[in-house]
Amino acid sequence: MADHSDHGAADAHAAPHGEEHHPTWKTYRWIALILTAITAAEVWIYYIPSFVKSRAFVPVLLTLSAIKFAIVVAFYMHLKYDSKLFRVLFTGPLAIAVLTIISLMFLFGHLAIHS
Amino acid sequence: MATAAIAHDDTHAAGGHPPTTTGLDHKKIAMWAFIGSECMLFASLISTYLIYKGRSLVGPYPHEAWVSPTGQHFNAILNIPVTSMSTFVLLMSSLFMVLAHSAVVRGDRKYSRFWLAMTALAGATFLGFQAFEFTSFVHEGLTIRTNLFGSSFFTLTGFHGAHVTAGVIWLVTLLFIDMKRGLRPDEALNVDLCALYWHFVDVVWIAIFTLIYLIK
Amino acid sequence: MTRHLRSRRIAFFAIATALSLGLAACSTNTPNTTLTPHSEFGRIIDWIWNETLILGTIVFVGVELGLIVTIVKWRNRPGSPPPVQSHGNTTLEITWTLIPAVVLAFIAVPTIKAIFKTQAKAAPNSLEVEVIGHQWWWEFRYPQYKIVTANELYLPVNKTVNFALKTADVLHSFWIPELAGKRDLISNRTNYLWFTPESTYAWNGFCAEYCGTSHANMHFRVFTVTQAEFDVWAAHQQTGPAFASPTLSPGAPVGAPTTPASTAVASTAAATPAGNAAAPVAVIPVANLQTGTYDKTKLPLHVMPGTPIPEGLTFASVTGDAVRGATLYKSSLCIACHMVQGVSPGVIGPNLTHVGSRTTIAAGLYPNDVRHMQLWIKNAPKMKPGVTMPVIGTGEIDVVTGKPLTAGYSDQQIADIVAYLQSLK
Amino acid sequence: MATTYVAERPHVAVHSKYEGGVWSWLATVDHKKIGQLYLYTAIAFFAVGGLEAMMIRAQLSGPNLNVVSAETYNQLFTMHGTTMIFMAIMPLSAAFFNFLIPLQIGARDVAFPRLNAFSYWVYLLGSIFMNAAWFIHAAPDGGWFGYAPLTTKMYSPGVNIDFWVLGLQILGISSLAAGFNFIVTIINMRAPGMHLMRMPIFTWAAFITQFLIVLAFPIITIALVFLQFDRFFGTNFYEIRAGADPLLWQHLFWLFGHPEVYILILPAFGLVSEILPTFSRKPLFGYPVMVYSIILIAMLGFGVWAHHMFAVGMGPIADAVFGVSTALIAIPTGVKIFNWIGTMWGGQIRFTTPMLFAIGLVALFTIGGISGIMHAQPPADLQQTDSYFIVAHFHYVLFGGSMMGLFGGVYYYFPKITGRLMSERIGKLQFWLMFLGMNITFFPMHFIGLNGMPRRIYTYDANQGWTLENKIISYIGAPLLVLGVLAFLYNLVVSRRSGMRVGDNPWGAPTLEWSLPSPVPDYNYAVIPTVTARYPMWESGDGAHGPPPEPPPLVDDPTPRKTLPTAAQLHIPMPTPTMKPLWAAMALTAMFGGLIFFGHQSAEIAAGRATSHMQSLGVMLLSATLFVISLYSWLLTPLEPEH
Ligand code: HEA
Ligand code: HEA
Ligand code: CUA
Ligand SMILES: [Cu+2]
Repeated sequence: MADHSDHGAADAHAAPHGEEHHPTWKTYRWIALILTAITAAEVWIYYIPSFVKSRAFVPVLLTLSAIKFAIVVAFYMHLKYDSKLFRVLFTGPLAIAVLTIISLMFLFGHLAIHS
Repeated sequence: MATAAIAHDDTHAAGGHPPTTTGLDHKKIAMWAFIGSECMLFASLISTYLIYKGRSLVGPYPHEAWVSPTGQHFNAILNIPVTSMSTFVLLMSSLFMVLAHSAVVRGDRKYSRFWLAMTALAGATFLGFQAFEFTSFVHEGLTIRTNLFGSSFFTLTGFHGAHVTAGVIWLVTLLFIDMKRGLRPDEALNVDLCALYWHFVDVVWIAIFTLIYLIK
Repeated sequence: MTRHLRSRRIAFFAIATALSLGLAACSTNTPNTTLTPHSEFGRIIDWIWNETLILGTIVFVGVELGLIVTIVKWRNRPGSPPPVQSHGNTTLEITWTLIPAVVLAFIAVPTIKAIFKTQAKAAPNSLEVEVIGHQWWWEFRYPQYKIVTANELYLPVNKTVNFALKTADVLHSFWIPELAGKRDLISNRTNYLWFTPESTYAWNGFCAEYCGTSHANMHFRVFTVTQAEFDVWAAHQQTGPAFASPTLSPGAPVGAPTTPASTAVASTAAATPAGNAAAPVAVIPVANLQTGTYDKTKLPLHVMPGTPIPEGLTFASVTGDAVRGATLYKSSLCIACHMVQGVSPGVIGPNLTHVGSRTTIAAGLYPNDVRHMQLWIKNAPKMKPGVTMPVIGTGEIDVVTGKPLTAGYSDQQIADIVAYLQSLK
Repeated sequence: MATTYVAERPHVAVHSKYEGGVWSWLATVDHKKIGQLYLYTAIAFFAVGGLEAMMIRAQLSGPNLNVVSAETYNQLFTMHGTTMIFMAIMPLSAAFFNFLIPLQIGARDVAFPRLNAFSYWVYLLGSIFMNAAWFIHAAPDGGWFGYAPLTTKMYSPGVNIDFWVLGLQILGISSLAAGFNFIVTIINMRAPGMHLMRMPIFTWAAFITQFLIVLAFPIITIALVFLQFDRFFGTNFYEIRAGADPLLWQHLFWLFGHPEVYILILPAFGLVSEILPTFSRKPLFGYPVMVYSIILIAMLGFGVWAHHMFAVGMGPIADAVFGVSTALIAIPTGVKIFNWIGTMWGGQIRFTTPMLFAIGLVALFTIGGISGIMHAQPPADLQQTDSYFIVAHFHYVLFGGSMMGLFGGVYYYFPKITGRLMSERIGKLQFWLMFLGMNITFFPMHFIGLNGMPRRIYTYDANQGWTLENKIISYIGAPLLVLGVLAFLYNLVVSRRSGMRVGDNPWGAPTLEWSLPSPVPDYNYAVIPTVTARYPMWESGDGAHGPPPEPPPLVDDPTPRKTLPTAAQLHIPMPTPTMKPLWAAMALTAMFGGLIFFGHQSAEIAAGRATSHMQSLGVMLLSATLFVISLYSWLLTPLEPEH
């Protein structure tokens, strides 16, 4: 898929969309830092036995990774700045996927893993 | 025949391609649709892993040690420190990817090549970690045939690894083109597509790392 | 015009055909119908079925009538003015969104009630029956009575029976259409199904989940009997094999010692000439007072298998000897798979301790008589496609090697074994 | 108005090394030609699936028959279901996606023409691949939903299931590739003015169907990957001895399977929604609601899958939830039925063949839908599931729904494809044969189902109360269907050669595609149209909704067609025909074929007749390399000649 535009206007998109909407190099660095920090936090709490045993462990981990997920999608994949169409194309299926996982967990009596 | 409603606008006259309806590129829409579809693919894989979690009849297990009926001792399989490293590498590769893309957009060939290479390298490093992980698991007695955990773990992470591999090949192809004739700013879209794919693979790993590695 | 008239005539013809087909279906004898339930569970289902049938019919008639009226009324007539262009009508559209919603709500309430009612836990003092599906036969265990039998269920009426459903291999589904809905047998899981049979009769049971080659041949029989009859049956099943031969004594049967009476029964059965299949009679059968089992000669037609014997399968007219058969059985290959309590330990095939008392063999495929059993043992794979039981008869083509079997049993030997097995009432 | 070219007759420009004959078909990247390839291939596989059905009916035409063996019967129904669903109905729908979508939205082609060719070739080769198993007497025999653990190596040691797994994987790739292609095409190639709410309703149905495809197929892909790994590499996903749960397969399969049934019906709904307005001479009643109901059906379709599993013991809560969610689908579907009737109400109905089929769908699908609602009541379904009552349900929705709609579509669009009309006389004969035949075939199945006949049984005994109905089905219903299908095939062949030559819009239809010459020139639109209304062909110039123009009489018009300018003359860049998609498809199929060989070698190794997988791995590696090479060479060649 890399090289040739089958039909269509590659040029219509690239340049004008560029710098003003897109986050800058500084933002990217910040984002990388935040992502690293969250990952570090996740791994860190994994090593706190008392926290692992607590009810908060799983929700906290899920929240943290959801935040990471959202950040990468919003900034690195520039969904935040891009066409609304892409947002629909991505979040729709993502919602179905997440709901599917959750219902399967219920159906297999596995939601217990979250406590 | 009443064809009046189909006004024929001369700005779209014969010759050349009409502009796209949305002004967006076909391939980018295709990529997002593809990513949506991939969500379902990984949802199925992740669900399976989670469904089978704790159902293996024999060890080794992900998070706890296991002594076989014959008295053999198996360690908990998952190696969090190593995987945290590889997770970090993959996260960084996403940063490199962003930088590569913006270099191509700027027409900065020096940096575009550098960051493309760095991204590919980070991807390859991640794959190296995975290869190391897989071989050490096999040494510790876990293969894809051992138990439900082995089957679902290797298949899930293997599928992810295959995606990373495809991404690395793509990156290397772009790098090769950039080296050979240079990627022009108007070709940034092709890098953008690769970047979208790459970030998505990263995002999937974010989910896998938490759901499979960290949650016990 | 004429063409349209003709079309309409054809349409009416179609409806008339459908109706007459419906009537034809109602008038035939339907021994496995789900529409005359004989348990509360069955009646709950039937109630929901009737409700959906009535509402469904109303919807059906409404839609089809509306459709027919529309296409007749608005068919193109020469010279008719061009139609008025309407693009929709919000009120109408909301109405026909709401009407189905209301209909569905009407259906949903009793449905949900029924779900919770029928899936509640069975009453604690129920009769427990463990059902284990095998490719392609049924194993039934009565843990409260320590009975293990196959392909034939005896159930006391008016007592709740709670089935624990399991499978030894692939998925199957346990279904007695006249008594209750079906429930699947799932590997690595146990399912439950309970109901209270309300009338005494003989019923067909089926495997309703595709389970491989002989899925079609995986039947069972259910005999609902009075509690007293059930008790006789259960007591008899708890005894050891009815055949007591001196040569067999070391491994004495665990159950009650066999009575001379049953030995007598055994030898009579063994003497029955081959091919004397029971003449089926369509009356409600009476339980045999000795064994509590149904009299094979008095079964209604629908539980009497009429499967023809596969072509090319013959058996010499020899008379079997039960005593010789007993000895032979003990040293035969049969014991690897089949259990005769105190004689052979096999667990792969059906338990044969009381095989002579059953009405059918091969999971309801053939009547249980000397001739069918002889042919069965001689070449089971030919009698029932895909079956695990190997070819035993010398000279028969072995399914594994594709060559005639050399080290098998002669017809005489098989007849002896059959005489022995038939004596195990 | 620049309608100059539109009025002229086509002259197809051939300007490549793949000129004329077979080559022009093998190398084509033209959506219309690919659509026709899909159409004829799918019809062929419909005949194959139908032939299998006839053998099923022969075997069941009386108690205790031996027309075919148990093993063959099991292969027959498995292949019948699989063929009809994946090789007949889906590709028939794809034929319309291909042919119609670009025409309906005012585009010159699909977004990725070569990917489109690839989809077709993968479909063709995948279908041949799976059917090849017949020739080694090892056709798949696990049922069309292949429940584990029956399909695992332990219980199905032969290659039968291997062909099924790999064949479905190949077909899945075809559907997925096509899915992305059409999504992009519809989003991004609409002519100016063709906003979403002006899109022809078929395109809407197709659009939503593609989303169902790209979201549902990955799930079965994974389910099949598991089975594939189990069978070839000894993993444990469905391995009972390792503690596997068979419900995993069932959930994954039906998570795909239920959206799949809407993949099968929505395109037919779309076609019917085009046909009814044309022959009622009245716009579709409640167009927006028709659009929303498609979307709603599709979304609900992802939340009802477990209604196929009411007998597996999911527990009362799950049963209740899935029962209710399933029944909810009756609401948007009902709206469609009522709006179709509303479309006809007040119209000027012409009973042409397409119209008969469309009305047939409304009448017959309703029956299947209502029995669907009956299954959706979990306690009642415990009596119905896995009995012929279910078989009745799904043939009403599949034959009475999908096939009726698709036949209607073939009759309706045949003039656009070929410039000729299919015989109306034979068409009506076919309709009545099928209408009667399908009712006589499938209606009695309700009775035998309720009377306790399980499905998928190759034999049944007398005295079970099923004989009469089965005889009626086999001796009256099925033969009528055979006659119907034969009438159709005859009509198709004869009309292609010598059907009535009709104008560009013989039916007086309203949508954009009818503004084009028939047959459509390779560039479709000489000038990309600007659309100002939902029914451009019916709009009187000032935009007010006057009554649609009087449809032309259906008479033969022997005047020779005017030649249309070629794409080159119009300076319209056309994609270069290429065989690369075909090479890629072949390499891909060979790759999967190599896995069959791999499995064979595993058996040889186990039997001590071979020592390694060298050759099979070699085959797979080689075809993988070829695949990558053809892919690269495809992607690195521009779509069109540089200009
Ligand atoms: C084209 C394909 C198609 C379509 C569209 C449907 C549509 C529906 N199906 Fe069907 N179904 C299949 C194909 C399809 N199905 C197949 C192939 C199987 C079997 C798979 C197998 O086991 O092999 C199956 C099996 C199946 C089952 C499982 C049965 C079992 O195995 O136990 C169920 C259970 O709920 C079900 C329900 C429904 C429902 C509720 C709809 C609804 O969408 C129907 C909605 C439509 C209407 C209801 C009619 C119109 C509405 C009105 C006129 C409004 C008023 C109506 C009411 C108020 C009732 N279907
Ligand atoms: C789109 C789907 C579709 C269609 C159109 C059909 C069409 C038909 N089906 Fe199908 N059927 C299924 C989908 C479909 N079926 C599915 C999914 C199953 C479940 C499978 C499973 O359980 O796994 C099934 C199962 C099934 C069964 C149940 C088998 C069993 O459970 O044991 C039966 C039984 O009668 C049956 C009959 C028929 C008949 C008579 C037709 C007829 O309408 C067929 C009409 C077609 C013809 C009559 C073709 C005539 C062809 C010629 C005349 C050939 C000419 C040849 C050349 C020129 C080469 N089908
Ligand atoms: Cu057991 Cu079907
Ligand atoms: Cu469904």
